[in-house]
Amino acid sequence: MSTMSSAGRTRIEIAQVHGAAAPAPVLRAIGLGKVYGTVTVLTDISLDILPGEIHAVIGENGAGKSTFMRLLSGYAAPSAGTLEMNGAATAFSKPEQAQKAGIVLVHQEILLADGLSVAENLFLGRELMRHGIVDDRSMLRLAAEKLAELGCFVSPRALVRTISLADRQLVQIARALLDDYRLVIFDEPTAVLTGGEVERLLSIILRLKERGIAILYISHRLDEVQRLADKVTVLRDGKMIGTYPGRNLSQLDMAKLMVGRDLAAMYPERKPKALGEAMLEVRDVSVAGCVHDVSFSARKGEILGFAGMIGAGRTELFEGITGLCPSTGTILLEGRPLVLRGPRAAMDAGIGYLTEDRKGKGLLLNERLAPNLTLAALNRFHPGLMMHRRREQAALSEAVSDYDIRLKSLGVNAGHLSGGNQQKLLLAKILLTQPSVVIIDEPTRGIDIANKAQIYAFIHQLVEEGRTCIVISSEMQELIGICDRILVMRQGRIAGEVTGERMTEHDIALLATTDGTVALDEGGRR
Amino acid sequence: MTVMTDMAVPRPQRDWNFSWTDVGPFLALVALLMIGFAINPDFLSGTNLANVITRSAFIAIIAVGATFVISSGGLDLSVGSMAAFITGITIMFMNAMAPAWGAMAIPMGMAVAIGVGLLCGLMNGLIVTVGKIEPFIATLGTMGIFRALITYMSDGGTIPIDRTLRDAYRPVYFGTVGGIPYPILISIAVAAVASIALYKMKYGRKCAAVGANEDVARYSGISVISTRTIAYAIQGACVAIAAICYVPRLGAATPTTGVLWELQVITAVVIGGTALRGGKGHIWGTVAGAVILELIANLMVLSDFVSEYLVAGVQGVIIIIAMLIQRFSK
Amino acid sequence: MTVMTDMAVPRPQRDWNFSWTDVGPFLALVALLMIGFAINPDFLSGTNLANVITRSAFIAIIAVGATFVISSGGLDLSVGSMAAFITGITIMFMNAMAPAWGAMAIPMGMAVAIGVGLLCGLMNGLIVTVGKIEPFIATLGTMGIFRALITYMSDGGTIPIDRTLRDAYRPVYFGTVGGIPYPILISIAVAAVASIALYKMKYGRKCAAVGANEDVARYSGISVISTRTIAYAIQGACVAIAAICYVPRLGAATPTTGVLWELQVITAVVIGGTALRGGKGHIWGTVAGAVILELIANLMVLSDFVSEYLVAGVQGVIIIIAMLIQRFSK
Amino acid sequence: KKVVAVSIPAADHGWTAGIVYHAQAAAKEINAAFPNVDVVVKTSPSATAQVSALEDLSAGRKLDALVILPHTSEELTTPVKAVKDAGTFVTVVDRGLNDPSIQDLYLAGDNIAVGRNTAKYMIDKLGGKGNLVVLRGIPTVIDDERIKGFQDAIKGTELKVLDIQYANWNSDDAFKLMQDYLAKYPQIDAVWANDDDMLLGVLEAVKESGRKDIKLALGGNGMKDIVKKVIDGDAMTPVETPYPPAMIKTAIYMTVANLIGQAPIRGNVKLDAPLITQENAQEYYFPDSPF
Ligand SMILES: Nc1ncnc2c1ncn2[C@@H]1O[C@H](COP(=O)(O)OP(=O)(O)OP(=O)(O)O)[C@@H](O)[C@H]1O
Ligand SMILES: Nc1ncnc2c1ncn2[C@@H]1O[C@H](COP(=O)(O)OP(=O)(O)OP(=O)(O)O)[C@@H](O)[C@H]1O
Ligand SMILES: [Mg+2]
Ligand SMILES: [Mg+2]
Repeated sequence: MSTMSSAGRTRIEIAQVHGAAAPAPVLRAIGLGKVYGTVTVLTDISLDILPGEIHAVIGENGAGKSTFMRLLSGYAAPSAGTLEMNGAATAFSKPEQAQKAGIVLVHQEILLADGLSVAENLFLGRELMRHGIVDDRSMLRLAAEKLAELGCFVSPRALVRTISLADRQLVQIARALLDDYRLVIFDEPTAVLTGGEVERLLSIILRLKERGIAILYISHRLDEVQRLADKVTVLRDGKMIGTYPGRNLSQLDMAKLMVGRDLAAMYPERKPKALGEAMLEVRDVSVAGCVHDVSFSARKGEILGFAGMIGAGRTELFEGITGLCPSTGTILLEGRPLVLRGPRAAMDAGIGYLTEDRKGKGLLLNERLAPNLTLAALNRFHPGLMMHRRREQAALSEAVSDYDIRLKSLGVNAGHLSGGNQQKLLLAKILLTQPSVVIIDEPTRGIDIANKAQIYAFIHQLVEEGRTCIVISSEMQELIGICDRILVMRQGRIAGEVTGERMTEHDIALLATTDGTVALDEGGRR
Repeated sequence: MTVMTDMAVPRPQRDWNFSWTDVGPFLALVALLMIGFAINPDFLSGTNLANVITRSAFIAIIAVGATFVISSGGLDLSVGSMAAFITGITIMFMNAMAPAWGAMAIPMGMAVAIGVGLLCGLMNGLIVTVGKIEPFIATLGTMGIFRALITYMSDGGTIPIDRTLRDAYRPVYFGTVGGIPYPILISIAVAAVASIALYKMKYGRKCAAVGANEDVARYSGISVISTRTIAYAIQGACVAIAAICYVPRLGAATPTTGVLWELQVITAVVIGGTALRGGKGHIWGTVAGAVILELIANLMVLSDFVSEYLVAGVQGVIIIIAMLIQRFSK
Repeated sequence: MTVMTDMAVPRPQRDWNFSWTDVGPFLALVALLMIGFAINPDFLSGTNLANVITRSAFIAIIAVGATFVISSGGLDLSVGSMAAFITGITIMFMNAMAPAWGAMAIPMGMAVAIGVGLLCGLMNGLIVTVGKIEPFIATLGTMGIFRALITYMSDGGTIPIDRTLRDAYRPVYFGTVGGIPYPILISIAVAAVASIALYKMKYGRKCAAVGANEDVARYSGISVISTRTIAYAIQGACVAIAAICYVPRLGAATPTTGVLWELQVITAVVIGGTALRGGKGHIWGTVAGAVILELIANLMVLSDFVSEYLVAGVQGVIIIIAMLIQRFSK
Repeated sequence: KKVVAVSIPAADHGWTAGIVYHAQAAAKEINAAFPNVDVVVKTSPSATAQVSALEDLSAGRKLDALVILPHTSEELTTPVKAVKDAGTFVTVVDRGLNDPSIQDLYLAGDNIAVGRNTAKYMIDKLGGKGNLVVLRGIPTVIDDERIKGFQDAIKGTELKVLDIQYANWNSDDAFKLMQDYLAKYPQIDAVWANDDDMLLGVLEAVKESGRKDIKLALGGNGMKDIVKKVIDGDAMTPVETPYPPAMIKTAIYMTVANLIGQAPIRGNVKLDAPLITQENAQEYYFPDSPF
């Protein structure tokens, strides 16, 4: 799916699914709608969820998928419509009620308590008891087992604060698999996972299906949807477009249904370009415990990819380079050595870093857009002591149109934007610091297909303007699609480099794993 | 992909929400004034109101500084003792300079006060940020230190200002411009400068960002350490300004000067709408909060309902009720 | 893709870190004991240590309760006044019952104390949780209320316990079992029960979860309101237990009983390793913290270095240094 | 070497600061004069802390004598008894213990007399009628006794106490309270603040208001600034009631005399609270004392 053909018509004629003589639905949504204040987020959604069926829900960022799932699982009350279980109308006022009724939601956002251990989080609210006291030994053992099944090997005693984003997501998934539920809802479970974990999760989901459990599955990774889904429901702008049988739907069809119009090429055309001299040179950079003696260089106008498995240390490497965490080694920018005393120094020198943790470290979710936009560039943007409100508003309007940030009004808080739009805002924010090297960690995590294409286009535009762009991603597809060169990391070291013809998932995966056995077959579907 | 057209329309509902937190303390203030008038018409007399507002100036000025600290995610329990300590140093310095410099000793002493205030605040800030100690404990420690120092300096007694300076200095508390007492003018000026700093200057943005989410601030290249340390230094300067206004009121520093001011200050900030966990600060709300506290105390004395033993309790009840009303009126 | 084999090894360094926070206060305790011995060998005498530990029991018991409140993300400034109030009520009740019931009035009074403590705690809890008022302000309010009530009850004077009860009650503070004073035993018992509740019971998990992240707790089906309210009620009960031990020591309740205990209590909790922003509580650390505070005060009395005026300051310095050592020893 | 422990409240306001000053002066003088006597002064900020300090002092060394100014009577009675039972000579200053048999020597000012004498002077000066406002300190025995002495003395006269509120023995709080009194009552003939720290605040508030109706503003305790006013013949504060913190020094000297001299002293010494007037003010004026 490296390119989307530009087929001429928008209408897609695929037979929708109509209530066949199937088993009784586990849960039935009838005409659900949701209004937040004056904003209508969802209107008239009806869905039957059958046992033993994997039902995918797809849609662009902000289409209302997560909201819909929240309505189904008791995290929010519908403004219109009803839920039906076993033929009787039900309403969940609290998530626990839904859980009692057998419905559990794995959140898109990570909802774990940072200061508690993995095991404590896993069993939060339903601790195992023995003789009236909590049975820590069993919980630790069970936690280790359940996580191992998902391919997560963190110590169950480790504080959640200290484990990586991917591990947190796995802990969160493990939470939903502890009990026997009748309906498990996954809201973008694979967004922060890499190949191995994804595979393991998908096989677990298939096993759940075999046990007759109903699955609702949301993902922007359409290949997963295609592999898993028995039915696909498409949402667009809070409205239901339809429910389709999964097998008959190609990824391209799904994308068209989601977007409701034609798609341009997913990855920008690769123009032959002359790369300039070395822009960023990194020599023997180490970060205690995570990164060991990494050296590489990136040239002007180059898009350099960093691939690797979870925990390979890519994030740490660049946090070290940008002074966000303590590191040793030499960094040269345009030949000049940099003394990095902290993140500010790196930014001022011209290195911009977009964090992978948009919500936790990238944006002030309870703050409006303008302050978020200029936060990293306060000195550059407002040269004097004072803020220039008008200039700031102008910059916001400009960013909104340049980066096509979609919002209901300019006055909303950053937290109210959907994921894709948050990412664009973050990009705009870092670019205000006028970096010559832009490092983007997981640029499209949790972002829909149309937004992805846009972000790729932005990245290309950046290098065309003479910048260097470094992209860290766990999606090999996108690295292959946009990068000039890819470095693969393994256990805190650079395991190798792939360029040109060798930029295939197979070769990357080979480098990324120790023993070289690759269980991935996605390469075949390119 | 074009931008939606309705985007440029300002959303009324958001603006409303925002103003509610801002307006809350002022509504409480008005309510209190009306209750006060109902209880005792003298309450609204010019002299009484002027007195009360003048009195609230110290707390207001210090609380404006505390708004920075709290907004940046800190806390400062040492302000009361610091005020006493600065008052003591200032008076001792002025007294030492008076023979040689006469009334010029006063402005010199003021400069010293501000300098000492900045240093004290800086010390608090560094202990909290570089020392990474919970602000509550760190400033509880420095509270003890400042209190001990003033007690030591005064031998437990009073440090009175030199008689020769007294009359020259008196107007700073008791003087008026166009009928408005100086302390009121000073606190308005402090609040105005502070609100420019917090709302119109870059530093204010940094402060709120650090208070709202340290990580985001760090990843945006904002130094959490320096932002928060500066907030404490601002707090120190505000304490010094309050001390400068305070000296002429009683003309002396004693070990009981400023006792429990820290609690009043924090209460004023919170009543004013700034959350203790950090984030956006509300300077004018803080000022209103300080006036509210002083009005409540005044009302207790002017009304005849309450036994002297119960005054503190009734004040507690009123503050809780005021906060409840503020919460549920939204 | 198969998983790297070395990933399955749990990181030992993480687990270490965890214990450091636990061990920190005890190391500080040992360091303090050594310093004390160096300054004055009498410091380690059995009588002196027994005295110090016995009197740290009040703060320790209250601080154990505060560990629940703080761990659940709350704060209680009213404990000192509440202790005075409960002491007053208990003594008045015992005195009233003494003529009819004799020494039986004592256990009855104790039951009343616990009941009143639970109610007071519950009130605090409900104001904070249902009333949604910042704990700092809410409990500052109730602090004033309790203080006013004890002042009112005592008419500004004292409420002494009936002479006939005095001797019967004395052993609760002064008695020993196998050479160990009762208050020490009681505080160990309270801490033991509390650590079971916090570490081995469901409630403890809820408490830590609510303190660590309210949203997560709520989504895990934990009621934030009831968890936090219960924490305040536990705090109330602990204050009552402390009050029960306190009565025989001083034999009276006065309006100045328990003044500033809240600060000592919070300091003990924080020194003990519990973060003020909530999360995991450290019961035994808290107990160590209470003993540390009392030891510092004791050291001040036993040593002759420090001017009487500076004692509070030196205590502040020692606490800050202790916290710094704890931070940077990790 | 004989050890004399002195346990007093911490210097947290003017009068207690005077106590600390005089106690330390006595200790210095005696330690210098009598090499075989060791006077140890310890201050405590609260009753609880004082009980602790007593325990520490008696656990740390053998005490030959204890001079104590208790924070409160009830709370200190039992602990002092414990010290006494160990064979220590006990001198109690200012606030008597609940069980008078504990104290070997008792030396006190007369708080009731402070209130009573002030009241008598006011009755005299105002011709037996007028409006009064009163500022009291913090709820403790001393405060209670002074107020009681005052109120008992004005009973039956036409002096009317318009208002009485706590001002925490703090000049700031007194300043505010006085301002409020002035706003509330159009006619005030006299003010009584039961401590001189508070009187300072009162005087400032009166001065600032420019009100002429206040004829008398009296305090108590014998603070040097107020005694100075009396010496200077101030119209509003023509008299003062002493409650001299120097009593602690007297007590320490007497105790030491009992310990090492052939001068056995036991029993009660009550210091009177005579009015300080312009004539005798000079004897009560200690310009070097912090109080
Ligand atoms: N509490 C809220 N108040 C106002 N608007 C909201 C709120 N929550 C969500 N929205 C809006 O509702 C719309 C749908 O959001 P939702 O999170 O359901 O989208 P989504 O399909 O899950 O998107 P994504 O793929 O990015 O996760 C968005 O436009 C969002 O801004
Ligand atoms: N705060 C921390 N302290 C110690 N180790 C940590 C910390 N955070 C993460 N780690 C560990 O560092 C290693 C590398 O982290 P990370 O997962 O961010 O790498 P990455 O290659 O960027 O992976 P991802 O695909 O998640 O971005 C992991 O083993 C992780 O568990
Ligand atoms: Mg979503
Ligand atoms: Mg990463």
